[in-house]
Amino acid sequence: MAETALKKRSPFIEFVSKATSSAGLTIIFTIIIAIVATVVAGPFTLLNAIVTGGMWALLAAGLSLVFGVMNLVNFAHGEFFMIGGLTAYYVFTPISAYLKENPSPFLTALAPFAGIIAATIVGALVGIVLEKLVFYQLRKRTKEQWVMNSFLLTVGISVIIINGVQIIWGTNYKGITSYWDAKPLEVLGVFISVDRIVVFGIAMVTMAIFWYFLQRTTTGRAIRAVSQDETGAQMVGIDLNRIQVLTLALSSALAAMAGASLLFMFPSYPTVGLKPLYIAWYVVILVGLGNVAGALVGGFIVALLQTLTGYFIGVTWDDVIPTAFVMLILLIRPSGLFGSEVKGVHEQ
Amino acid sequence: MRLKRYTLVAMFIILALVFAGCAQATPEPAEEPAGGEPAGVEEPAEGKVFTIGVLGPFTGPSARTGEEFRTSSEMALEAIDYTIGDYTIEVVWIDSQSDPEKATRAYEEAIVQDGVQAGAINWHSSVSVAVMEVTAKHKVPHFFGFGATEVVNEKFESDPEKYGYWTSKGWPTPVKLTVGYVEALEGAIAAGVWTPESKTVAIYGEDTDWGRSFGEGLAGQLEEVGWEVVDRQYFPIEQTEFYPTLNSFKDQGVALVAGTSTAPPSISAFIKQADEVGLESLIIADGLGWVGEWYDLTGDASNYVIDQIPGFASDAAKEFAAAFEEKSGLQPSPSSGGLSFDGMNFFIKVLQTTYADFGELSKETVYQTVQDKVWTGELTYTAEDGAIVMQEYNFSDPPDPIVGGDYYTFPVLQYMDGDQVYIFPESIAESDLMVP
Amino acid sequence: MTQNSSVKYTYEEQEPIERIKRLAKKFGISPVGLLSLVILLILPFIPPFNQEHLLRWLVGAALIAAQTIAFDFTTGYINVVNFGFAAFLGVGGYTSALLAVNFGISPWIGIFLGVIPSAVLGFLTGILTLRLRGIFAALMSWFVGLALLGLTRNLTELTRGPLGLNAPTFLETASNRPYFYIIVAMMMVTYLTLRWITNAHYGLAFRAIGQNIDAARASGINPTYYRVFNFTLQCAFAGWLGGFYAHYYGILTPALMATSHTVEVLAISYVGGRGSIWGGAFTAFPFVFLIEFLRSNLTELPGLHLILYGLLLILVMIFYPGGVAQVYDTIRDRITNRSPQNQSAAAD
Amino acid sequence: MLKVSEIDAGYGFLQVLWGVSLEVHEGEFVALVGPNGAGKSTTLRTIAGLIEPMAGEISINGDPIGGMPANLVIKEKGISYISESLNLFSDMSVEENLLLGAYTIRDKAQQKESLAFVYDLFHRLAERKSQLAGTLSGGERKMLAIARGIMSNPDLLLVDEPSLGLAPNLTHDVFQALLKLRDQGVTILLVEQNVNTTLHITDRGYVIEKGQIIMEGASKKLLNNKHVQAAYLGI
Repeated sequence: MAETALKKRSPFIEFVSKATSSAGLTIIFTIIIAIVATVVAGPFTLLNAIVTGGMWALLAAGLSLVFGVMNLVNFAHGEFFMIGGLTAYYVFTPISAYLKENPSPFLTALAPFAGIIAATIVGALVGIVLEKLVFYQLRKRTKEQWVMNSFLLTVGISVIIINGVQIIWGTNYKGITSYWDAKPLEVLGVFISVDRIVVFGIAMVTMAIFWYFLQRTTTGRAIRAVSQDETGAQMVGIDLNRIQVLTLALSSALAAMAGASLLFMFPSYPTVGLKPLYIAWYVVILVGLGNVAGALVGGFIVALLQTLTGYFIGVTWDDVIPTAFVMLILLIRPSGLFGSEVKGVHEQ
Repeated sequence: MRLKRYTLVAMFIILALVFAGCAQATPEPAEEPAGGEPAGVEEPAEGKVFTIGVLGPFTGPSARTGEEFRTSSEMALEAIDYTIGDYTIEVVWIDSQSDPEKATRAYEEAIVQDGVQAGAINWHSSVSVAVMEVTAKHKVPHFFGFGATEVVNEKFESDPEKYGYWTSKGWPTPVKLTVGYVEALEGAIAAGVWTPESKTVAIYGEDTDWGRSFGEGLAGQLEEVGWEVVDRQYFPIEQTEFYPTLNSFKDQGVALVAGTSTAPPSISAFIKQADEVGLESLIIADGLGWVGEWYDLTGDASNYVIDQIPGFASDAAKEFAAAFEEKSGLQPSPSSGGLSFDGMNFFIKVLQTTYADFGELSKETVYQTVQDKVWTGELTYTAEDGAIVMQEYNFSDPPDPIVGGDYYTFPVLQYMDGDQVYIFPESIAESDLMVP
Repeated sequence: MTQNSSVKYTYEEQEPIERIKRLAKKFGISPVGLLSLVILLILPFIPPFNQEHLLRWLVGAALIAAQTIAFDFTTGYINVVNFGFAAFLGVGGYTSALLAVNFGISPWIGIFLGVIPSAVLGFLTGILTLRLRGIFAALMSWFVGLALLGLTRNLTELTRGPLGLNAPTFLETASNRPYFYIIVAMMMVTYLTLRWITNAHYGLAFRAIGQNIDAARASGINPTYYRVFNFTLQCAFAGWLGGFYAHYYGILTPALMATSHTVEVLAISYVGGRGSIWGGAFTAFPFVFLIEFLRSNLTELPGLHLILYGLLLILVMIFYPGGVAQVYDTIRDRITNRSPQNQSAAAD
Repeated sequence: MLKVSEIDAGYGFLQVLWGVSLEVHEGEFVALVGPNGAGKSTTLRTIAGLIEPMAGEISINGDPIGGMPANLVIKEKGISYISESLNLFSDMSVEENLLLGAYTIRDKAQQKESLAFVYDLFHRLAERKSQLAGTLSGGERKMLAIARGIMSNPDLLLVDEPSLGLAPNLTHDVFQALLKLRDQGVTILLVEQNVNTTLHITDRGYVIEKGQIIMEGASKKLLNNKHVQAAYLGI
């Protein structure tokens, strides 16, 4: 039998077969590009891609998860990013103003986390409210053309959030100089601010926790079960409503966390979410909808692509080139580089 | 049953929509433009109203600048109690949203819908060029628009008859001002204060008329005195990630990085990230100081950065700044709050003159005054009249103001620990060029 | 003889009426529709609509109406949302404007020449999205739109990028009334053409593909042909209307091609009712008036009108997916079916 | 134990079942047979709560469950449903699939016990516990589906067409497994097209045609029925 044969292959052969799969080829190809770029343009490209890629991964993981589990193509994902930044701004700024009056090195180092955690919580709450108020209502009424209809709902939600925030908080840029007031660190001759390094750390730790949660806990397993087979999940007694609320909450919390973490680079204003949304989509299309682990690699690839475009061609093009690349992927492999057939591709 | 109920609900929505549409049909003449003075101020006995439009980026990426325009315009108009002769001045705030197309639509609407007879102020050049079509079409004179670049002048000169309605610019073409940078830098090199390894410069800027005109203007002047332009990068106005650009500048080892952006998040991100990646070049960031809170956004990353803005030097200017801050809670910047205050006051002076001469305010009479008195240099606005930023605004060579020591000029300065240190011209210089 | 002639007389009497009826049906003209058109045509002379600013709104509404017709032709029939719709509008507009600016070609000719690149790009996009279904086709068209937007923004030599491209207007007049008749004529051409096509066997084929592409293929419909044909035609009309936009407003910026513009058309088209062709157009007028009314009166609350957009879209999607068109159908059915019933009920 | 009375059910506007009634008693192994499209699977799906019945009532041990969502039926009523398409989580390992089968059991020790029991029953699954479910062979997948179904210690097992697409020897294995379960005291309602084999191993049977039960009785009896012989056994 085929699978027995596969099982008996030597580790080497297995490695070769993995490496020549499209996922493997992509990774190898990316590594080669990264190395070449590093040689040509210096270690900066690699470091920048890694540090930026971490955040994109966080953003894309949520988007991917929500598609996998709820079959929801979320156009409002960038708005969670924006809400995250906004929350962090309103939590962090007063605290840091207070700490300027009453200096405390320990609290000063911790204050940014207060902002980021608050943003994550607010993000999760927004997700829960939206699921209960909007998506659940649609699901209850009609399941026909769910993917398209729910997508349009997210378009509506996006418009409402953007303009609601504009009315309440105005269009002004709410930004900060930096979270941690420290000299940039030098890595391989490249200077990287403490903010970016810590934020990269946050992204990686979060991804690791997230991965562990999905792989090793009962609830995480249930989430994956729903994404793979909804009926099967119901058959083993999983409460779909609960999982769906949880998934949207998780996804929006991750996006909000990314928004909060990047506040020093993306000041919060109503339409700030558009670019992160594009990027999250690039990543997700690249690695395949519903593939959470792949988001990490995808985030890196997109960041590398952007960095190289920005470096060699010019920053104005750092949207166009990745767009073209992602279109190509969508054309050649609609299910993404790492994806197997994903449900929803064939839904009309 | 359910279907019926939904039908009813939907029909109700449609009816509501139709009614709302028709409700607008009845014009509401007494309606106050948003943000204007309270309705009670109006003197009902006279009832003569002259409607002016103030054009600015009240929302969008440059909303902060728009906010300053709004506040200073209000201050200028409050000083005359919104009256000129027996006319009550009504203001329509025309939001350009920093977008030429939206600005065009908004301006046209303000004219046909709200009856705007004359306009003032404006921020971007791209907006100016677009809106000039509207002012030409409706023959509405517009005063003191800030869009600075050559395209505005070119369009003005291409058909002064038609585009003359864009009567004057609140800001001369960048080339007239950028020469200050070149002189300051060349002076420092000649004096041995600054010894760059090579005379190489990288130009950057926001991708607008302003950014490109400034960048190319400065590039040309630098090239004339022996500089080599090794890179040019123009980016979207909302761009906040510059790591690739800055690293590329760094790798090219340029001595000078020079450019501009009018959007505070963008220019502050540029300065912060330049500091972060360890860019050693001297940086000209034209426009960093245009918002009052530049130091809050950049911190000490702004040290040694060169900029060119006027200051609030006179007592009147300082008084204005204090009053401004009290009114809006924002620190005014001389180049947006200050200049627009002067511009608005000049505009009021034009209206007052028109009223004195013709006894009537209309778009025709205002334009006649501009032609007869402003463009001839007869009517100017000087420090004695109350100008707080420049010595004298003189439009005898329209559309630009006359540039020079006694007229309109910007000093060059460097930022240091949150302070502005003037380095050029020598008459006011507090220090030599500082090199890190 | 007399008998004979009287028979001939009635025959002649009937034939033209029947023929007109048949023709009317073919082009989707109903008495109610005709009445609406007549009202629309005399509207610019009825106070208060004869005021310039209301005429402007009328022009804007008619332009949106025409766009929703073209939009629904694809969305409502082959069930593919062209999320890059606005970009095709921009392509047509830019082409016509550039021809006028650089070669002095009259806008009246230019708007027809602008159709060509739009149609070609639509054709290519149609082919690109062919293999993709549902949401993936929407994503692909979205990316095409983003790429076109990016190109327009970056090819500054040609388009002047964000500086905005001034286009000569159709007429040297400050009055909006002539423009209103131009756009209403364009709207009617769009409507009649697309209605004629959907009422022919093409409509059936589109719907079959839209509902189940495999079943359609099995019953001998060539989905490739119909989908590409549909997409091309939609984009051609979009380009044509873009030409009007350019020569009416007189200024083009890449912002015209942004997703938010597509969302606007999409929202009205969906509220109007999918698959009806006329629903969106009918809805556009009250809708645009309401939105403009709110926008110009609530400047203290910028963006409130857009919130209403989003809200209405969500409410319609969840509670009344049929939209305005279904309301009309329900009422019509009630009237035509109920009247005899009512009589019998009265007899009881 | 399970009592289905007079249910109508279907998909959207398409009604499939017309007044179906059947009963399964504690410890029984009952068959529901009939031709393709007769409504066998729909009956099971309705019992499992995946389809809401349009009319009629389903009760378990006297409690009505009509309209209860599937996950609650499974959790609270001790029913397990094994669908014909299996609905395995194909990107998860065999063991993860099994653990999800015990999703409703929060007690880890009990989960372990179930796992041991299942591995004992299906040795092949124990050998392949870390392999992805999607890579299993057809027979193994059926085994896994059944094993996942009994992980929650159900009182009643609903099995839909386990022989579908299997080679005869594998079918035999599957049926043997079901018999083993019956011997363990699990009540089973089996839906099958393979009438002959089914009626040989079950206690009782129902014959469904065009959405209606047309016959019921002891399996042996049904085997001797003329209509059954003619329509299904080819005699």
